[in-house]
Amino acid sequence: MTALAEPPVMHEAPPSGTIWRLAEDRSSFAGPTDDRAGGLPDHDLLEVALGPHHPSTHGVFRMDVVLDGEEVVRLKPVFGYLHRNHEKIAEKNSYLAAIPYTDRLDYICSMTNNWAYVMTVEKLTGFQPPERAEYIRVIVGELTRLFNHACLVGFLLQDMGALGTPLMYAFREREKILDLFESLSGARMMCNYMRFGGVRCDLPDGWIEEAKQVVAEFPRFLDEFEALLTGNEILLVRSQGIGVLSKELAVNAGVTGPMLRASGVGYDLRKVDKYSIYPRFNFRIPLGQHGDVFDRYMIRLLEMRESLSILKQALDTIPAGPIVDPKAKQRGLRPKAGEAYGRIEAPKGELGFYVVSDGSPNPYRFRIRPPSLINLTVLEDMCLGHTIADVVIILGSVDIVLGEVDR
Amino acid sequence: MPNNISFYIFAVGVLATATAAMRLRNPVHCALAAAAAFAGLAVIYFQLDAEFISFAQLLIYVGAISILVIFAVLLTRGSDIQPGVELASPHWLTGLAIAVLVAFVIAVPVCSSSFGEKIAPKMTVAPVKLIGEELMTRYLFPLETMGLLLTVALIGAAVIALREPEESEIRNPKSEIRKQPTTEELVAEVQP
Amino acid sequence: MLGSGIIKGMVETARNFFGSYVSRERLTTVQYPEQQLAPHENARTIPLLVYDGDMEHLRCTACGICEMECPAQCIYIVKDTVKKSDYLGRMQFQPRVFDIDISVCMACGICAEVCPFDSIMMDQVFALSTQNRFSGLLLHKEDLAKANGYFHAIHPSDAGDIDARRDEDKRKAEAKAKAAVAAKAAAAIKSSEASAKQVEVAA
Amino acid sequence: MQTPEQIKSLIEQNVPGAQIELVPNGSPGGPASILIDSDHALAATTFLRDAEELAFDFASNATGIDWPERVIKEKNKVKKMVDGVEKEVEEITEKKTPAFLETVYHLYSMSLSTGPLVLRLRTGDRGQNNHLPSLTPVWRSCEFQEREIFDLFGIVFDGHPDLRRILMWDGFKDHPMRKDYVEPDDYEYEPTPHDDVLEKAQRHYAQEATV
Amino acid sequence: MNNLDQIFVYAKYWLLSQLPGGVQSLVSIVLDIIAIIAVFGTCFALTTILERKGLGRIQNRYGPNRVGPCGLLQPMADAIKMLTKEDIVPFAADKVVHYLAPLVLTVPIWLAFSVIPFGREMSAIDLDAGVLFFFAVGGASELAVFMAGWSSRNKYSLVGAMRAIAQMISYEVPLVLATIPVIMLSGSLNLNKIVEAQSGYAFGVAQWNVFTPWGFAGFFLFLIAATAESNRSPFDLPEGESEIIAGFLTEYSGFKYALFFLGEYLGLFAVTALSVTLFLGGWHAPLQVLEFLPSWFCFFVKFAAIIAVFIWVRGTVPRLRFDQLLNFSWRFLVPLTLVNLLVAVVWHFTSLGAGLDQSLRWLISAAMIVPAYVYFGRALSPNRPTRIYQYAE
Repeated sequence: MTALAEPPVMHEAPPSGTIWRLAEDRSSFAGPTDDRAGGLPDHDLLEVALGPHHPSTHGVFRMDVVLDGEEVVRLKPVFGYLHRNHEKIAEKNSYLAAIPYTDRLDYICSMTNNWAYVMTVEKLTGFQPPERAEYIRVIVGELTRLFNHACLVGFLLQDMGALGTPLMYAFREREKILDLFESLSGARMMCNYMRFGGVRCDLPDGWIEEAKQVVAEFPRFLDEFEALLTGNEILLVRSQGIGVLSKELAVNAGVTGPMLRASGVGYDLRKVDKYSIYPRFNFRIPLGQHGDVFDRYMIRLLEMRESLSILKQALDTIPAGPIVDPKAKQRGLRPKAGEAYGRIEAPKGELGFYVVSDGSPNPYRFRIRPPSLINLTVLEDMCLGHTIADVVIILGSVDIVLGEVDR
Repeated sequence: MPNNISFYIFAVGVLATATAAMRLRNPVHCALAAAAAFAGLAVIYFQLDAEFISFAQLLIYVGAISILVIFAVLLTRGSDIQPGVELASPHWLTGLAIAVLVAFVIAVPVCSSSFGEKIAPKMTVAPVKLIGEELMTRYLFPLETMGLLLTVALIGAAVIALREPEESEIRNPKSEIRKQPTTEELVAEVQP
Repeated sequence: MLGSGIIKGMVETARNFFGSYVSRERLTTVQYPEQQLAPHENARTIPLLVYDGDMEHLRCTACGICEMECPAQCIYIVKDTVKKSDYLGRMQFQPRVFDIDISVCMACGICAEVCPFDSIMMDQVFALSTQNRFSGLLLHKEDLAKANGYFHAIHPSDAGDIDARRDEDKRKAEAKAKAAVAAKAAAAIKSSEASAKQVEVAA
Repeated sequence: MQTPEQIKSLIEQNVPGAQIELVPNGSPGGPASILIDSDHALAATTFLRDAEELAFDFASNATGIDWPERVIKEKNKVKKMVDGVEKEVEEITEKKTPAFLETVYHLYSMSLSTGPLVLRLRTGDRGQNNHLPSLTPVWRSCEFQEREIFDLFGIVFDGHPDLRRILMWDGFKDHPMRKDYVEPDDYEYEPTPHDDVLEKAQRHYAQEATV
Repeated sequence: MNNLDQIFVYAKYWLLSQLPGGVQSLVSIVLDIIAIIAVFGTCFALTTILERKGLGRIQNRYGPNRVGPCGLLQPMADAIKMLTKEDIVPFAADKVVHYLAPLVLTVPIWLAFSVIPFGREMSAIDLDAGVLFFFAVGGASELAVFMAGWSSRNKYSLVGAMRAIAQMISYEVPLVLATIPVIMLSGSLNLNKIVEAQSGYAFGVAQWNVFTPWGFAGFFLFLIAATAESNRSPFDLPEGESEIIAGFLTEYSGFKYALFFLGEYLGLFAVTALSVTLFLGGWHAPLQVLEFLPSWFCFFVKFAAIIAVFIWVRGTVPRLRFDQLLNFSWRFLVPLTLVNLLVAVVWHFTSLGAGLDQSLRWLISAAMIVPAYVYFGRALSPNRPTRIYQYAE
């Protein structure tokens, strides 16, 4: 890893007095009327609210976009349509009862959400998950990464207008993994599987073999996927050079996950924090050079292959043994007063939980660091100067889930 | 007989839409009415067995010119005529004089032609092939001249459109960002 | 470049088009109402209450742990006023009211996890839509109560483990009871002997 | 990586006048955090980011904590003369902590792969003195998170480029994550009412009946 | 064999012979109109269902299969749904124009079918300037799209309409330029004559235009331009749902929406029928041995094949961006069609008198068109080296 240069200059505060508005008269398509003395240049600006009920905002999300022709000159994201104050709910509930709510943060990757939360509580209490539980966590976590990335590529192509064909292929494979999750935890998406100091239940008979088969078949799907997409000229011209995010801005803006690595920063918590048992596995961190939409797409495809290699190793070497720390207590947990910040490399980026305990049975402060939200910090920087069509794919390449953005 | 009836229908239609093109308030409506008038003319040409002219009229006037007119209307913000503004210009007398003059200029050749005489309708179908041959032999020079003129006009338009904006005209998007409410305003709002 | 990528992609879609006619692997759709997949053994939807024998013998003792731990707070329990004897012969309360609002329930399974009496378990029914969004989705004790046999059918291994444990408990309890009875009898004999002695002494 | 103590002394050397405290952490192995006074926060954080040996270029998490006025009861065993005999007696002393709002930043270094450094800033109280310097000019990643803190806790960040509500809507009046937040009375019918929901329902229906 | 080939023609004349002489010409027109509406109306219904089923199979799904046997009654269900939906007109809309737009789109497109020969002796009008007529009536669709977008008073609609018009105008140029070689070499604007020019077999294989170098290139250029003309993927920007909701259709519902939908598909059919006529020998059978097949059958098989290609493409590719779309037209298609024109000229003159060897003619043509293809294709996306990805640690 190279040392990073100076962070970029921040946004200047908008100069005061620059107010413009659209013509009130709805019968005309005249552009903004100008209140300032000098007058605007002879340009028609169009203000469009992309969302919240727009087909490609991945849920209920809004971007207030100002367009000059089709070129974006301003873009402000508007959040909160899915806000349910999960943090407050968790502060009113017991430590255990927060786990099923974490499923619903990033509702595509419930396993990693569970994992980040129980890891934080383990830091707070000092529970030590046994070996087998750690293996199971790594396996389900990497399976989650597999289908999250596959679906993201599908959604991205959907945003590019590919009529859902890649998405359907991704969903076909995702279904196999969700089947594994269902036979393991009882639910396909809202797994609620991890527990403090371990996992809830042991692997059912034959699960390892099924998982091995899924993992063995996955590369064929990836090859097909790449044959369908990676060389496609339309995808290349649509995504290369679009939404470029510089290394410096990415670091300073706290961008994490595949998006950061597409900008060329090799920061992966599995390597940096060495949490769980990741140091035992052999895998690499793919890096992009350009930081554009295409790099973000490619990084995800390459990460899927690395995940497959971790999965192969983990499935081959998983030991027998207990699945929960015998010291661990689930119900009525009262950690000593203190605080802990735990973070894992979730598929979308760095997912962090910050829990403050005051010794009572419910957390005093429960905070989620949502990668989706913080990765959106640079959305406007990436979109300025591009067209609406690019905004849509740039947003798609960020990989957000609104359950996590709004919490 | 059916031809006659349809001729009158279309003639009235053309006149009506042409009038509408002059009289309507919204310039976009005017442009659309003009397009309708062009289409009606094309039908009349067709009835006169002037196939080629008819199709050319449709292709060029309806398909291209009217779209051009509409774009021009939209781009020049001509569409926001305030209600209450007189449609007729104060120079209507000049306009009338010009109209009379034009009518005269057209009337003279028409009246001097054999238009009034009843002659047996002759099959005057001008096959496309004939038109093409005439254009390529007898009228070659005028055709090429016109083609050259149009090309020059096209290139000129492209050059004008391509003109690089001057430094002062390049807008800094950030300078146009709508003013955000300041912290104080927001604090004043949220604090009871 | 120059269109070769698009051609490659079109070959790929063509393969999937024809593949979906010949290969089960490519056409994974299940035609739902006609074909149904058997749920996985672990699959869970809403909670159920297990009873042994008849409805009067719910395992639930209305202890309220599930009500307290439910993350969505969708369980509502009112204790009965009379105690009934449970499978071990202990006297326990039973719930008079046991309601679950399945419009709020998020099927997390924490209630089943924390239940110390193996009473509340997770069901596998999934066609739960009703006409009435309030009363239709508020399930009462009668709707939730399911026989142990039903539980066996949906979660065979769990149910087998639980039954084995309960039989063991029962056997132990009976043994204990027998021992207690025996001890009591012995004690009674002893005491009667002692009293006899005393009587003797007194005499 | 330097310990929090070392970092504290480093800041004190390089940012004259900065008042820094260490806040202990009760969890096993959890790092202590550094409390910086708000006047020197910007200078100190810029130093943290730019100093070569520290290089905290990545502010992972920024959040707020609400500490209303609390009474902390401490049990102390005191030797006392009771009835003329010296005895060990438990005495409860009550300690009042002042109310304040706090922001917590978790800093990491991407270039050195170190961290976390937990940074705290505290406001004067929960009322009018709720201003803190914004760290968005130092780390862009704080932009949305500070907006969120402003929205949910009501801490006003001076120097933030675009301080608006983010999760709640613009006309919303309160700060939901504060401990004394009272939910608005928008009760919806819920068939399983108990505890506070039941109370709320009764209150709500009573209100509706009067209206 | 001849009976089967001419069955519809005989049926029409038999029907006319039953009628008094006075109304025969009128009834003949009406019959033609009914035939076209019935055939292409059915084609529309069938295409919607088959497209959805085909796309479904491409995406590894069944597609609609619930209504009727194999889901074949799905179009009926769709139609009922469309027609019973509320017809919503936005409050601020220009109501008259909003109402007229779907009509202006749909009506002229029906006219386009009148000049196309669907089989031997089976074209409604034998127009001398058939090709010209075809393009002339197609010109109205731009106006209709503008009317729809402008009158809806919706920003997405307006943006969609502007995109659509710019796109249609840009792609009409290569579309027409791609047909010019055919017109030049067959020496007529009359579609029947163009089909006639492609009759005959050499070594048992038909002599269609597509089997010549200029025809081959022209056919693909024509198809690409036709895809854009009919707003099909990957050129479906005017209604690119991930960007501008549904473009100019955003504010349309119910019957009007159905009319637009119909209009789009009819446009697709018309341009496909034209491509079959111009390049694929119209109603001629591909091989001499297959000549026993009815002419209309051959026509519709080719027609269906091209429609299937459109569906296939739609299931595969993502959408272009708008500036790329225009670039593609002006910097790639138009120059190539012009080069193709040149190729056609060379082809024409090498056959006259000189009598060059056939393979040499092919070689010359290929030498002209292939470098042009490579050059203009490269120029479209310059400086795109293959990316190599590195790994940390």
